[in-house]
Amino acid sequence: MNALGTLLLFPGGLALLLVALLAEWISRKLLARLQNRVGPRWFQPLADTVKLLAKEEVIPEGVHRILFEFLPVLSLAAVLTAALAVPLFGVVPATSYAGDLIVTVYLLSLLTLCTSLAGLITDDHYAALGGLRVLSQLFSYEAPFLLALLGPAVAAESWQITRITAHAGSNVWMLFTQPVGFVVAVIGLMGKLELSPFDAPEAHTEIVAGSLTEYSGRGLALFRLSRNVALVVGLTLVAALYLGGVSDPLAFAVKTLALLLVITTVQALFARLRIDQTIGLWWHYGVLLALGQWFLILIGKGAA
Amino acid sequence: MTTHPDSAATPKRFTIPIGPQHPALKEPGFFEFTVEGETVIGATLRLGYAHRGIEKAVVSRTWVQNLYLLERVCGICSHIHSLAYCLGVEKLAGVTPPPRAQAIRVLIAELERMHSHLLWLGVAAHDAGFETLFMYSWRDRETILDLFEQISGNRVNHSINTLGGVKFDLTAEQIVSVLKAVELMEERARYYLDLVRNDPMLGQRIRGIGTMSAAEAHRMGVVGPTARASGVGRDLRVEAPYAAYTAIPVVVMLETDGDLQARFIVRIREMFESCRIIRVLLDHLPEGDLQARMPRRIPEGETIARVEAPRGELFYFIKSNGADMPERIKLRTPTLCNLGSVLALCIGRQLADIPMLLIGTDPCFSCNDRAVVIHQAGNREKWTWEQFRRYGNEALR
Amino acid sequence: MTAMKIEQAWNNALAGVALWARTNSPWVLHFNTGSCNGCDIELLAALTPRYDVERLGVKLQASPRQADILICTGPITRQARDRLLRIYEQMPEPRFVIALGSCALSCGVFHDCYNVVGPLDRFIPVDVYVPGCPPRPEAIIYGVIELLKKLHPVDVILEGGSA
Amino acid sequence: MNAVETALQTALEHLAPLNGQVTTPEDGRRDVTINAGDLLEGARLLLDSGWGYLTAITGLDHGESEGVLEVLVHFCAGAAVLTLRIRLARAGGELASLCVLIPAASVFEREISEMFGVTFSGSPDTRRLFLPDEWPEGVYPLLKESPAAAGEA
Repeated sequence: MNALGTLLLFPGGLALLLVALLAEWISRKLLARLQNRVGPRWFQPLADTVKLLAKEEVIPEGVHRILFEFLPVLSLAAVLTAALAVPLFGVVPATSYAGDLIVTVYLLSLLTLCTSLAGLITDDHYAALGGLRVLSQLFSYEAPFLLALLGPAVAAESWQITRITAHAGSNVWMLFTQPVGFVVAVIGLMGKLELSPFDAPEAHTEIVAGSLTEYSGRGLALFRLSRNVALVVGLTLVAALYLGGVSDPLAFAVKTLALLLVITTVQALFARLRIDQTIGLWWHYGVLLALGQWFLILIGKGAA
Repeated sequence: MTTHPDSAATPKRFTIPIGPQHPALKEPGFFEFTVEGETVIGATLRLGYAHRGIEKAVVSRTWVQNLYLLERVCGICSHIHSLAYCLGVEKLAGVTPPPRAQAIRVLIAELERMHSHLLWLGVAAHDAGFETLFMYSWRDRETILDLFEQISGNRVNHSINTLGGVKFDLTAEQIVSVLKAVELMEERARYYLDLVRNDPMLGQRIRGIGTMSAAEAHRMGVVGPTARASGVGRDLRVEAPYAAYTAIPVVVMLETDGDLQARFIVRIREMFESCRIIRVLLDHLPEGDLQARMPRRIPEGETIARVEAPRGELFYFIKSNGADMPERIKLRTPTLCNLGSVLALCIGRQLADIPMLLIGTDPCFSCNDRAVVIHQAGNREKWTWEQFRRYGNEALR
Repeated sequence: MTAMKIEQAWNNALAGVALWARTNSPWVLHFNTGSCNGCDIELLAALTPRYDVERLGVKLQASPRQADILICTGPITRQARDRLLRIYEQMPEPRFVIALGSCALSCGVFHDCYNVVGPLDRFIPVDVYVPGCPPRPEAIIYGVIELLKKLHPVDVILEGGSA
Repeated sequence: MNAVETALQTALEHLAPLNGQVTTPEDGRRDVTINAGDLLEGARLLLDSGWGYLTAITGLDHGESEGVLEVLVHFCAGAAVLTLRIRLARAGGELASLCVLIPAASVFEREISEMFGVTFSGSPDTRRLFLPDEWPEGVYPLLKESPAAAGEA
């Protein structure tokens, strides 16, 4: 598989984008069904994206033009490169090097940084407030989410995703040995993707459309695409680490779908938390749980 | 969502503009506070976005034409507006509508109260970000809209009332479908009551917010469920019964802790009460015709009609000079009264309490997040809602 | 010659895809210019489970930047007029306007009130008029579909009126 | 209905010192016509004794012929409605604001001042409540002679 093929076609670019759109459709459809509604048609996310690409892009004056146009591209690029180290579709990941787990998680955070920066550079005060909220939420869930992902890494004694998945595949699922870590990881993923209990940064009724208020046309399409890709990458990462590795496409499909159903159901169940409540929730409980989980692993490691 | 122009004339201003539209709020508007150090010394309201000048238009229409105009003051409680108007004009003309008409009027009023409470429950949940509850409550509300359509042919603005009685009769199978719908409503209301009381996430957003004590509520003249949630038992169906309420005793639903959660609970418990009233009403629905004869020209005189709208006491003052057009109709909607008094409640309170109080009344205040705080000393600070809320939190902790 | 023809065919294909996308994901922004809330609650009812416009791709957006269709309810009051124009300007091309309810069409019952300054089409070009006081959710959905049909080039419509 | 009558009696006793002229437009209602200066005093008498609450303030224009503008301040306690009627000149009417006693009254007063041109002295906020910002000064829509249609103003 030559490098360009993996990068552009199969596990990398096009396939991932299509799966990302499919993931958005599945979550929107399930959310609608849970709310007793019919929900969108299967090609809805594709139609949304193409329509946005075909729309006029309005650039408000007084905004740094190059940065305004570059941020969506940067966020999509960051997320696509994060996908390289992750075992998508059960195939061996394109690149695998020591410490790629840390790089992947921080590339996903680059997306959040771009979103908040997008909010801050536009002079619209709702966007500025949305950017502020995205940042304050980033600092709250980042630490526990990283700790929860590093739990299995410590168990497998390596930072390399392939080695962790190999270890996870061989013995009992991390879900059972580190249940607390799994819960923190799933909730951290919801925090990262700003899904329902944590969607204060884009609360329609409070701050118009959060940091993406001023974006239209291409920029908005790229931001939405990068968020969908982050969803797929995040799901695969958590599935690979906690649900006993992702060895073949069938296992990949089943496990990520299961996780997606869990996340969407939680999304439909809860009201939105105020931004200070989300921060409080993370710093009071999230960090303690993650540290407690780490402590248990270290003792376990020490004893073994 | 524009800023209110800060003219130099009144430097002391702190403007929170709220969104252009909110179904529960009759008129979108601005809230302006004057601040002295930490305590609020002045709080005012600026409406006008939906002001159409109805009180002037009323004067150039005949008594019957006004019926259609006054039904469209507010799309959610159109029946109660036309009911208040009809009661006033009938009192002026000295005509009493037949008992069957009065019973049907109360039936539609109670159905409208339920549909309005379900609507408010959905919109409040939508503001708190709880989409599923918004979808569920509005889906249940459709059963009541079906009833309206069955009885009067129109889901909203179902103009049942006419001067001297009602236009549509209640057939036997309509009564059966009303009773069936009431069963469903009671079961759904039980579900929502349990949800509002015990849901942890929703509780985070509504428990202990915007608390108003009974004394404050009474002094401020707050009306409707907002007052009843603070223990002030002000309900016109009990104090000044009109139409068929004289025959049916209404139990006033009271809560005492006066916070946002209490307002949710009061409104949902009032749905149980409405169901009970409808059942009692339909058990012995009086026979007889539907309309009494009304003179074209209403004799000279003035009257006050007060009815219990879903949001509180609706006040109509009607004056006629014997012509076939009214000389003056003044209407004061409950939301105006509630808004005025809750704002007045902010005076003397700490600046940090305002977000809790404003969100407590639950119209869509947090729609816009910009605030300009101008202190007494005249220096101007531009605060975002977030800084303001964080300021509020630190002060409260 | 052929380069020109290929380029022309390519443009047609692109336009076709854009048209397909535009008809399948019409995002809506709702603005109340002084309405009595009757039309607003019927529009919101169209979002809820019984009518659910999301199956047509309609999504209620909060920011004018992200909306294709502006649905206005209510007679234009003086205070709401300049905000209406500003919101209309903020919307990117291609944008459409639906006047909802008889108030937006002709000021309805409030036609001679002093604070009402006229129907919607006096201020912004209107594509579809949905009459009714208030129009039923089915009527609102029918209005949106009529607007989407209007997007197609004329020859499609002339074929004996597509379904 | 005697509960209503007793309530109205007690209210009239409270207002006795103002010796306003009492009329009964309909059962369950009493009107006390007082002069402009006594409004604040009358409201204080009622509220200090805990009689009901202020429910609305109505403006009533009797037309150019009579040259009288009447302001009705309605207090309610249960089914009983007591109205303080004040007759003012059509132009430049002056009243003491009730906001000292009832802060919530500012909303009612602002409506009367912008619709009828009555100035409430001592009111914390005299800016417009309903009329748009660009509405010309001095034009009071609810007066009889001002035009109904939107064209002129």
